Amino acid sequence: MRSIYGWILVIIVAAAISFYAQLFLNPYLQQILLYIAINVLLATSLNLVNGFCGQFSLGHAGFMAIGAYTSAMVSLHFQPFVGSLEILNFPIYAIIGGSASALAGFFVGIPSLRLRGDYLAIVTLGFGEIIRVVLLNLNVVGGARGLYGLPGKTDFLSCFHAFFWAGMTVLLLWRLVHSSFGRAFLSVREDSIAAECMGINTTRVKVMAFVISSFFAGAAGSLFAHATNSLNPASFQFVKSVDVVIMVVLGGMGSITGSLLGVVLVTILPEALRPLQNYTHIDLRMVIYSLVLILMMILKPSGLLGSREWNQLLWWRRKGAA
Amino acid sequence: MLLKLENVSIQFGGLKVIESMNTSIAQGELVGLIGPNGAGKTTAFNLISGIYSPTQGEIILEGRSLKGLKAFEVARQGVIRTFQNIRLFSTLSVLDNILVSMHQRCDYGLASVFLKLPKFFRAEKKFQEEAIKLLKLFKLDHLKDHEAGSLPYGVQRKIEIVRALAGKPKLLLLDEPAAGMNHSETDELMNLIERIRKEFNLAILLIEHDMKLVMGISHRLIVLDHGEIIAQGTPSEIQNNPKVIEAYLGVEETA
Amino acid sequence: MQLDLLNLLKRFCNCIFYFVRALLPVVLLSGCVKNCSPKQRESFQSSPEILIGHFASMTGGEASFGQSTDKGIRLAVDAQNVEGGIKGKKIVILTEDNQGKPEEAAAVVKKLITQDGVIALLGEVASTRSLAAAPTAQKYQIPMVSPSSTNPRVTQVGDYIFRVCFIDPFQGPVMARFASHFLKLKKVAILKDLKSDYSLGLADFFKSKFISLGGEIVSEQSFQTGDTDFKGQLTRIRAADPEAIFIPAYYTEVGLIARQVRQLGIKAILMGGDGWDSPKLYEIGKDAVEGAYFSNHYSSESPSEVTQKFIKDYMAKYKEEPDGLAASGYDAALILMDAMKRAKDLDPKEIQVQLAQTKSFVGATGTITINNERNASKEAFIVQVHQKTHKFITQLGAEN
Amino acid sequence: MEELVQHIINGLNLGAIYALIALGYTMVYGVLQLINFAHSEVYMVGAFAAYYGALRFNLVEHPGWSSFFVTLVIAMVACSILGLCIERFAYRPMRNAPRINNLITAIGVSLFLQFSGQLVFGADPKVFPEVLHDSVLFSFGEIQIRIFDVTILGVALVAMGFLNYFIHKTKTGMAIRAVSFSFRSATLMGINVNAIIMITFVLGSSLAGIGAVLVGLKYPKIDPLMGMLIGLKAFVAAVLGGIGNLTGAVVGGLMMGLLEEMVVAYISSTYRDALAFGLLIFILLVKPSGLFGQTRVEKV
Repeated sequence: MRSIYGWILVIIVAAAISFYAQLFLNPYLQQILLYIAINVLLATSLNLVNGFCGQFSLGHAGFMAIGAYTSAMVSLHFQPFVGSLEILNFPIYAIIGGSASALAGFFVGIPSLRLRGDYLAIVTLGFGEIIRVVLLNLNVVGGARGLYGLPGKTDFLSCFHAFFWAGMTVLLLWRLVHSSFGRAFLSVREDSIAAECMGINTTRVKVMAFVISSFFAGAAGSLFAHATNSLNPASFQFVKSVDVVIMVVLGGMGSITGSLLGVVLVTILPEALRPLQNYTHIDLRMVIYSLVLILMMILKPSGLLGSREWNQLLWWRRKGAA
Repeated sequence: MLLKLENVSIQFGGLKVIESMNTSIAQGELVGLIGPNGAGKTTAFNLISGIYSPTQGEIILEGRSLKGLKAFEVARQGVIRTFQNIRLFSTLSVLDNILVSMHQRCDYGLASVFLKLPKFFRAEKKFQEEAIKLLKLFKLDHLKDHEAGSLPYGVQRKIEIVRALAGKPKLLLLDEPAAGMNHSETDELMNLIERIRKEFNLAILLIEHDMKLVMGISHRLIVLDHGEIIAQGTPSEIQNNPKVIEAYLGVEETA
Repeated sequence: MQLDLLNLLKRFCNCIFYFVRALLPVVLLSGCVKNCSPKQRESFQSSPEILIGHFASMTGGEASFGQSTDKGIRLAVDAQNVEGGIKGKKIVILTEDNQGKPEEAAAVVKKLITQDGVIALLGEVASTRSLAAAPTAQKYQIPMVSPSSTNPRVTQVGDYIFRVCFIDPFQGPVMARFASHFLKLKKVAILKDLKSDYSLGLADFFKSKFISLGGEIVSEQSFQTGDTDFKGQLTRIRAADPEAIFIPAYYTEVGLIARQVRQLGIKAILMGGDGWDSPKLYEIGKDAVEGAYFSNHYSSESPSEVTQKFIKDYMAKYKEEPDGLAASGYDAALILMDAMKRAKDLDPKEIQVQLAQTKSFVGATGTITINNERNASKEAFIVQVHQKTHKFITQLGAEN
Repeated sequence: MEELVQHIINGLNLGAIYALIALGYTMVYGVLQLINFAHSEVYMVGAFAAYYGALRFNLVEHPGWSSFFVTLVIAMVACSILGLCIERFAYRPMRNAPRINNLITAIGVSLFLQFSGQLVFGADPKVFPEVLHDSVLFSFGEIQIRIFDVTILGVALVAMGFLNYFIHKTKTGMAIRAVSFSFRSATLMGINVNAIIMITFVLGSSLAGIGAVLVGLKYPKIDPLMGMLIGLKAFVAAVLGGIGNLTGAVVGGLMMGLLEEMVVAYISSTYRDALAFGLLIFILLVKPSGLFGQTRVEKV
């Protein structure tokens, strides 16, 4: 019985946000809201690998690119539902994009999970760059010229669809992390040798984390493709992976609520700083963004919420965690 | 015969750390593994638990060879260990530490996790109850929500044993459980080990330097020196075995 | 599992609190941003200033292109404001940076239109970012004039999208005709920039035209924006022994390429497109670029006094010589303002109509007529690099 | 056949520059186990320091070996100062924070230097002053050896020779190696670890300064984002050779330069960057700690 509450809540919240967006926000802020939903998928899924499973991946933009381009190619040639039912196409595209990049996650995961810490970060970084260079050279996906004319509008339904995905990702990852699999991820993060001696197949656990996280990254890519109606390899550079890692680390590694907070801050900070430009006449946004990042790392290394979740923060549900 | 080691040996580079070890452990038997520092006791543990694979020889558990099995497959066969320097999952709660070892028996898949099917709730409840029962046995259930890393040393040692027990082992490997404990704690630990051996019908292989504890509860002793077994037998036989004394205390200088 | 109503209720409101807590900052920010700059459409007539949006990459990889265009635009607008603006209203340029990212360009244009309430848009240098922003401008029917995006598809997005520069299908063949008729070349190699759609477009159209004129492309190599070493590609081109090398790229890379061409002892003539036009080309290339030809919107030596006035004003204001992008920005602003002057009132629809009727407007980059595909049909100048100046060679119009 | 020799010369040239910068990454990683992403920006600032220095002391008027060395010194001093500031203000407070935080700080510093560089130096590319004239030294057939090729290889070899001597033969060098083996025990042995780390940063950064001047001469275009691509490639070279190992960085750099040249020459120039990363992944999967790195077995 209790299992449906989660889904009802996701639908309610997605509908609430979409109503709010349609009524009060101008299209620019609706676009930012869409980017927030997309970043929620990216950050929570990366948190599964970096935060809960202790493996450090710097190639999340590569998975997003695979999902974006696969679903874009499908949506250009194959529209099952037409007319008013058109909105139903997008979940299909998102799932196709997600599965394609989950497959990529499997093939990247198997070899690279023998590596540890910095080396895994480097291999995933290399993977992300290779994807971008391959996309640049593939003329069938438009190469440097990019891919245009993708379906998708920024209306109520697509906003609802994006936030439904965001809510679903948070719900599913929340449940995953609070299950026996979640404990397996955390044990691999804490001490993989001890975990192995307790009967945990650490390689399978790490690959599972990689595959699930790249599925949601692929879905985020598909949402991104249909939110901006065009794709270009320039959007999936190394800086994009770094942005997602920053959201996870700022929010707090190993805390889904932290990632949500990280997403909202990192997406809104550059936009909120835009008006500053009229006073200083030079564009200080990115300088301030990188300064905030450095100061955060020095003052609060464990991130805003550390590894605490929202229920641990509330006084009446204080879980005895010291 | 639960576990049999047939001339097992291992060498790192040129260094022969374990030299053709031949021994066996029966069901429900408590065997002490003693020897001076650097004799290869912990390496023997690592061999049995599958972290290292032997360069020669065979390890057989209940007739099945463990050759080529990874550490987690060995653990799933029922050989679970504790560590010389505590390797608990320090930022997790005590309860979660115990539940981790039960993951190998987790029968629900991702679907039931994502949709929270009844199977998920039933299994979780069963695990929780099992874990709390184990903790009650060790009188640690009041600490179940505390962070494992922030608890006192002696308590962490016990939690590591409970975590090993949660994996339903047939053979429990204890690596210096009483290290750093005072007399009263050691005695209490002795009774506890004896109790769990009987209650869970376990075979236990115990590495320990505290002779009072080892001699007290071991049925049989294996003495290891420079990677070779120099003596096997009951505690009383071992106490006055000349080779053992020589290994520990060294030979008097003949004039 | 007996139904524990209290526990259920508590869990339910926890979830609500959980999501509201995560969304609080969004509500706060949007609320404040919404009411601190409420620009509604109808207030165009009443607002004291004319707002023109300029979206450009002021930071990131192509920052220098965005900044030159911005300087050109501001030069034209400031001059107009000195003469009392348009219809008695001062013109204000709102420049927003898109860091060279296509998705940022889309978001920034939405901000300029729906939040700042601009009545016209100028931008973007690169076609990828123009193509990302054009659908939004078309949807809100705000005229958008691109100073230098040469990809043909940009203006096909809709009737509100204009440009003041020629397009690849025009510039590529112009250079090909020049190479085969004027220079009588038969064997040409191509070195193009893989990461820039401007370079790919120009290279393809040049290649098809040159082959149709009986020429032969002996070798086609590519590099990526930001590369510094081209010896590998050039050694392969040297093996193909071409008479000339066509390098459709920006001056930032061409200077280095030219030096390495001469270092490897390749004597071939160097040819290029409007991306070469900058004083820095000779500074970096030195004598390696001496005698190279490239097609351009204008020649700094061209006798037209609008061009000379532009160069003089630019030098006075910014203390440096203008490059082609600054000239295109200048003209884009001039044409837009000219259309605004002719328009009945400052409604974007009116401006769009007037823009479409721009006929033989004399700008810094030559006489521009907006044709029915809303592209600029104008002559392409072929210039030759001679020390710091770009000597005028000839003018080639459309295929007659 | 002559083509091959020409490609090898280009490859060695490119490789020498990659090696110089890779040494900077390896030294800092050896001592702090930190991937110093900001190193590519130190290289960029070195190039601009040389640019402004050469203009300030109008070295451009009388180019030659003397003004070349003065530019080198200017660049090395500027880079060392910047390296020290980065270590002091960004990395020292993070000394005992988890590894990922160090990495994020390094990325933050790199982004900060890139964007403030665009503000301070201006985004438009500048022309590196020609403090040394380039001409063909000797050439036989199609192959040409130019002054710059020789200078680059020469200066790079001298710098590496000095570094090798310093690390292996001097007391401070031994202290640096000690710190790289084990941070804590080095402190217990009375080594002033902070001083050693500062020296490592000075050495690494000045190598980057040398690399910047050499690149500035050969490819006289500098802009605030010039560090990104060459920094990433040098970093890949350092990991290739075994991060933390000096010889590894040099061999990795030379290999990277040669392979890139060969791919462009004989396969296709479009896949040049993909090669660099493909090679990296292949080596790491086969030998996780790189060619010369030693695998650190985790003791149970």
